[in-house]
Amino acid sequence: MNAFKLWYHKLGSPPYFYVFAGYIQPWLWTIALALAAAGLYGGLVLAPPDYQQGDAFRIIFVHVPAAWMSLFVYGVMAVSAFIAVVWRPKMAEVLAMESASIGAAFTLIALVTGSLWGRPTWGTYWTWDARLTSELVLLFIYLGVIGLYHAFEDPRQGARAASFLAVVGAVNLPIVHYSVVWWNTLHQGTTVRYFGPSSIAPSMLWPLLAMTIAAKFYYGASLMGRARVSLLSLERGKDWVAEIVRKEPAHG
Amino acid sequence: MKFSDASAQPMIEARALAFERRDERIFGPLDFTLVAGSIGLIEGDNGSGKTTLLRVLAGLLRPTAGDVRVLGAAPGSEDARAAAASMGHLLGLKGDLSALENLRIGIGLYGCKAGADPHAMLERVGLEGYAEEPVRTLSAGQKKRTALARLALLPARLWLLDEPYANLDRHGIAVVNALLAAHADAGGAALVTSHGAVRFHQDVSCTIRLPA
Amino acid sequence: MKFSDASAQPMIEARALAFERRDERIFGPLDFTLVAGSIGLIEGDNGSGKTTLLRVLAGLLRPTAGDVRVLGAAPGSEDARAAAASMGHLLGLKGDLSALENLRIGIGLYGCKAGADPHAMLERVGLEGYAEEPVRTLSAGQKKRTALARLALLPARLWLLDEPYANLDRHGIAVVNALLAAHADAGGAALVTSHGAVRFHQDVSCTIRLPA
Amino acid sequence: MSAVGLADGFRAMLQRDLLLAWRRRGDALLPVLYAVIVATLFPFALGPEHALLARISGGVVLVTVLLAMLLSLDAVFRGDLDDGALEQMVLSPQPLALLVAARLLAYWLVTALPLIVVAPLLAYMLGLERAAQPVLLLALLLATALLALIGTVLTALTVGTRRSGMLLALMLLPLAVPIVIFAAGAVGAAQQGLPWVAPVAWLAAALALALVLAPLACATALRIALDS
Amino acid sequence: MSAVGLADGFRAMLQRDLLLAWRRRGDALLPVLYAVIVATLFPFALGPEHALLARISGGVVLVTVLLAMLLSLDAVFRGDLDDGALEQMVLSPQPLALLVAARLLAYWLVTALPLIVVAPLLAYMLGLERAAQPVLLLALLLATALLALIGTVLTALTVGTRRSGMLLALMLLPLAVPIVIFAAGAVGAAQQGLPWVAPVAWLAAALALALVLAPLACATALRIALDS
Amino acid sequence: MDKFLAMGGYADFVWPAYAVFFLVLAADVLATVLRRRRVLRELRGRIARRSARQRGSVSA
Ligand code: HEM
Ligand SMILES: Nc1ncnc2c1ncn2[C@@H]1O[C@H](COP(=O)(O)OP(=O)(O)OP(=O)(O)O)[C@@H](O)[C@H]1O
Ligand SMILES: Nc1ncnc2c1ncn2[C@@H]1O[C@H](COP(=O)(O)OP(=O)(O)OP(=O)(O)O)[C@@H](O)[C@H]1O
Ligand SMILES: [Mg+2]
Ligand SMILES: [Mg+2]
Repeated sequence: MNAFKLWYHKLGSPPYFYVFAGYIQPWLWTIALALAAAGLYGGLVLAPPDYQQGDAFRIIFVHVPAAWMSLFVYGVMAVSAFIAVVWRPKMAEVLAMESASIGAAFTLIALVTGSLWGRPTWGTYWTWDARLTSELVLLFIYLGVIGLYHAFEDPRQGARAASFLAVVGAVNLPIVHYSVVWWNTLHQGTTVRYFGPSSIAPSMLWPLLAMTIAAKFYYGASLMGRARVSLLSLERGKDWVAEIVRKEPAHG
Repeated sequence: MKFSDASAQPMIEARALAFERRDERIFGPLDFTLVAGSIGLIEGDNGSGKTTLLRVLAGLLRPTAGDVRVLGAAPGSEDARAAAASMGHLLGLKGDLSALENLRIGIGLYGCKAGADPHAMLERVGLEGYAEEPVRTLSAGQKKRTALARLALLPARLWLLDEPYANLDRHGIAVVNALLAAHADAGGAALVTSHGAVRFHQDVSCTIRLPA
Repeated sequence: MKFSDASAQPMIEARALAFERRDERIFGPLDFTLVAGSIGLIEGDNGSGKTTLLRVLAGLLRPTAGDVRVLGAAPGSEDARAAAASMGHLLGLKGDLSALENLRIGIGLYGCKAGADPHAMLERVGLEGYAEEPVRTLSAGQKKRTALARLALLPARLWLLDEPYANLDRHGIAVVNALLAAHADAGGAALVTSHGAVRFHQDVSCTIRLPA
Repeated sequence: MSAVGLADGFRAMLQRDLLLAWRRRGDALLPVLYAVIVATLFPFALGPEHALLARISGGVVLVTVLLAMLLSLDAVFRGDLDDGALEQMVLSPQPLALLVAARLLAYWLVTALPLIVVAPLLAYMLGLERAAQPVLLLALLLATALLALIGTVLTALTVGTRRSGMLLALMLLPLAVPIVIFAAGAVGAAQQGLPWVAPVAWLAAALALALVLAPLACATALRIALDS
Repeated sequence: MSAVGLADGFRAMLQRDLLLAWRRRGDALLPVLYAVIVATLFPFALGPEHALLARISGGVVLVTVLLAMLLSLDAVFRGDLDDGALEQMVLSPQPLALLVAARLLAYWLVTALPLIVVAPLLAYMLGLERAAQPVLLLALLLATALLALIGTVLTALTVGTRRSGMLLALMLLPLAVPIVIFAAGAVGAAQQGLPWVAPVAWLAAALALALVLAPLACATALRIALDS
Repeated sequence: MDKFLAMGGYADFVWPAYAVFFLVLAADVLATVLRRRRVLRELRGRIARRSARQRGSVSA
């Protein structure tokens, strides 16, 4: 408990976090790139074509990690947004707001790769299916949070307002998901089912896992980079920032 | 009466109060105390932060440094809000409602000083005959007078007034001064901004100068 | 220079000018002449019709009786509009644009006085360093100064100013007076409203008193 | 000095808003007219095929009514912000949530109620079955109240910003989707003669929750938004 | 003193409006988002039945785009009226019709163009046939311009009144119906593989007329509206 | 190699999907780098202005 408190207070202090993030960032990058390289090789070269879908299934190695990340990042964002609303530490605001942009990027990827995958498998880029629709709604929530953040002139005020929205949106997310499921069963739609995850062979599974973990590490790396910049701009009156700016090479 | 014991209670106490926006200093650090029965003047040039200071005291903005108490409570807390009333550059009047209706709304939200009457107050600020006119059709000075009448009806003990003299003619200025004097005599306190162009008639107990 | 022949040309001539709304007399009948190189003062209490008179002269309202000419043309006609510029209670600035951008728009619509420069003018009214700020973040007095700077850039020979002193500090008032003096010296004319609370520094050639 | 009671503040706000709406009663009719326009334009845009129109009538009326409400949502606090009345509300000794609740009630009465009154007529014009009409009315009642409650919270969040309009729409969409799904689900079920109680019950439950939480959330959001 | 040319005033106004739109680019996106929302909500309200959605897709997109424009029509002169800029325009030596034309062009560029860009995507999501897409685009181009021209004249007329919103909607409806009929007629014909040139030609003719007359009418209407 | 690029006839879908994945993430990284540069430039300007002001007020 005490160790946790110490850690919390240390990481909650912007100058300390800045240094810490700068320290772990290269490690995160290295792991992410290595895993991605392995996953790509395994997914694009080693794995045999699917007996039903041919080579189209290879989209899975980008689609599924992105889709999972879109939800995972939202979770992280919602937790730190909640902390930001209740206790107002600056670090929680920063992490929530920077997560939103990354999450939106993953959601966009999931949507686009999904619809690119849908064309060969379902015969259409878009259909009003439950999962597709709720992913679209998720993108709107992310965009709402980002938009609200930037709409305020004072970034801390914007962060507080947007965090509030992120928390409210988190409540909404399961509601959207299930309502969309029920909605589809209410009317008899022309929904196409996904193929079951059980049919995944080990030769496909390990590249998928590699890509998924790579995406998580990418998220960490990108978040650290973003948080560092955000801290510099938020704390621009403070001496530690002046110190860092003085040390930084002229166009870093 | 102004220097009786009961009224020497501090209405506002500010210690090292400062405000910065995006870490540019707007005003401060300021130290001052405003006691009951007295009138304070905030003087400063255009853009020196008078409006911002009043908004901090009202609790609309959070000071970035220092400490301030309004009747012992934090600005913007329920106790402080019950004790203070303010008038800003924007008067908060509804143009589509009549002057009288606007006063009634103010009373509904803030309550009414014992024995005060909206009709009589409109007459006192020189708006006889305008009680039923929509505020939108009043002239700039008449709107200001309506806002003053609303202020004077409320039970608030502390007034925060941003340029109460602007847009008023000589009679209007006299009205403001009379209202202020009566308020102080009754044990209230007021903080008034001014850039010194209009002569302030009254003995002012404290002057807060904001450098440009 | 003010009394040279060329500048004695009449800028505004009003004969039995009156305005009523819903057949209530707001002002008038008024007779006055404002010649080039001079400054006229419209004095009156709150609600006496000063703003209304200026709007009639600008051509926004149509007089209900009498006759008025602005540089020989009817108010609001193309010739009159080319010669006059006005500043009212509402300043007509765009809050989302910077002070400089607002000046540029004014120049685009009205043209620019020969040799006038927006940057220099902003400095002259005391807004160095605020040229790039969005007008919405300026203080009340700074907004007013921006509007004054815009006015002084235009080639208009006749200025119609509604309470130019309101919200300004001492330095701001001096700026207005300096701008007025320069304008009159260059052969222009101005009509300024006031309720007499602020001392008007200058020799005023004609005073129009509106009874309350 | 007479202290002011809680009921006073609520009553004063409600009275004020109703009075204002009455003074500008033309504006209050705008959403209704808007809904009428949409419902009128649809047959022109789709061709007067009766079966098709009847099939989509419930959904069209629902979407139209909710969008007409959206139209005026942006203005819930706009006027009060522009003329300084919102500050007066925030600074008054009354609990802000209470004043907001009054504002909300007035908003619903002025905007949604006329829409609900006119909706059956529109549905009839588009050919909705008689049997589904009561369900439509019920669904509208719940859905408009829910939308008003959720919408004002979001409006409050954007009150201090420059780009309120877009943001509002952006933030509201995800929250409006479930409302539309349940409301349309109920109407659709009624149209086909299926049981429609379940989706209505869900809406009612959500409404009960929102009635308690929304004014509080709204007050919080207003304070966040004004603090600049 | 350097006199100011006609082109200067037009350019200054256009620049100003585009700059303002850019500063508040969030707001400019509002109609687009609004259209996206409507198009997203429709499947929820009607059910995801592909054939039905495709059948009504053209009409829905058309009505949605035009309504999204209506949404912002009320604001064309509102801001300038509130902060006194409209008075400055009226009092400037420039011909008012010219300034109004610049205002109008900016309005169309900012509001309608993004809508037209996004419309094909919406139509695709709702399942409109590939073949009808160009016709939809053409119809939208003409219809939005026409609506903008007619709408601003009416907006100008109502600018000084208290009940502008309602009046606007009331007056615009009879004028919008023919536009929708012709535009939807063209799209519908294209969807069924029939010739669609005639309705488009009618729209184009009306547009040519409106281009000349609308700025003049608008300037006159503004003068009338301000004189109170 | 050609066979690999053809993706069994699904090249039109597979490669754009991968391209989107990497381009969007690259854009995310690039945005951060650019923002970092801008922030540092601004900070340098601020610091220069502030020290100039301090020097000015000392000499005055
Ligand atoms: C625009 C279209 C699509 C979108 C927005 C989308 C979205 C998603 C989302 C959000 C998930 C994560 C769900 C969760 O973990 O609960 C997911 C997982 C998945 N998607 Fe997609 N998807 C799309 C199209 C497709 C297509 C066409 C296929 C294949 C035919 C597909 C196959 C999968 C698979 C296999 C998973 C992982 C298995 C699972 O978690 O259940 N998706 N997708
Ligand atoms: N919302 C805002 N955002 C950024 N800066 C602001 C904002 N409001 C005010 N300022 C700046 O803060 C400073 C102080 O403004 P304030 O309105 O408090 O001045 P003031 O003393 O009331 O002046 P005046 O006499 O002109 O009313 C000004 O330089 C102004 O530009
Ligand atoms: N739009 C309007 N409709 C009806 N009456 C109006 C309108 N505008 C002004 N009035 C009335 O006309 C009279 C003159 O108003 P005006 O604004 O001209 O006064 P003013 O001399 O400018 O006063 P102030 O010094 O307060 O600005 C006032 O009694 C006012 O109530
Ligand atoms: Mg001020
Ligand atoms: Mg006036």
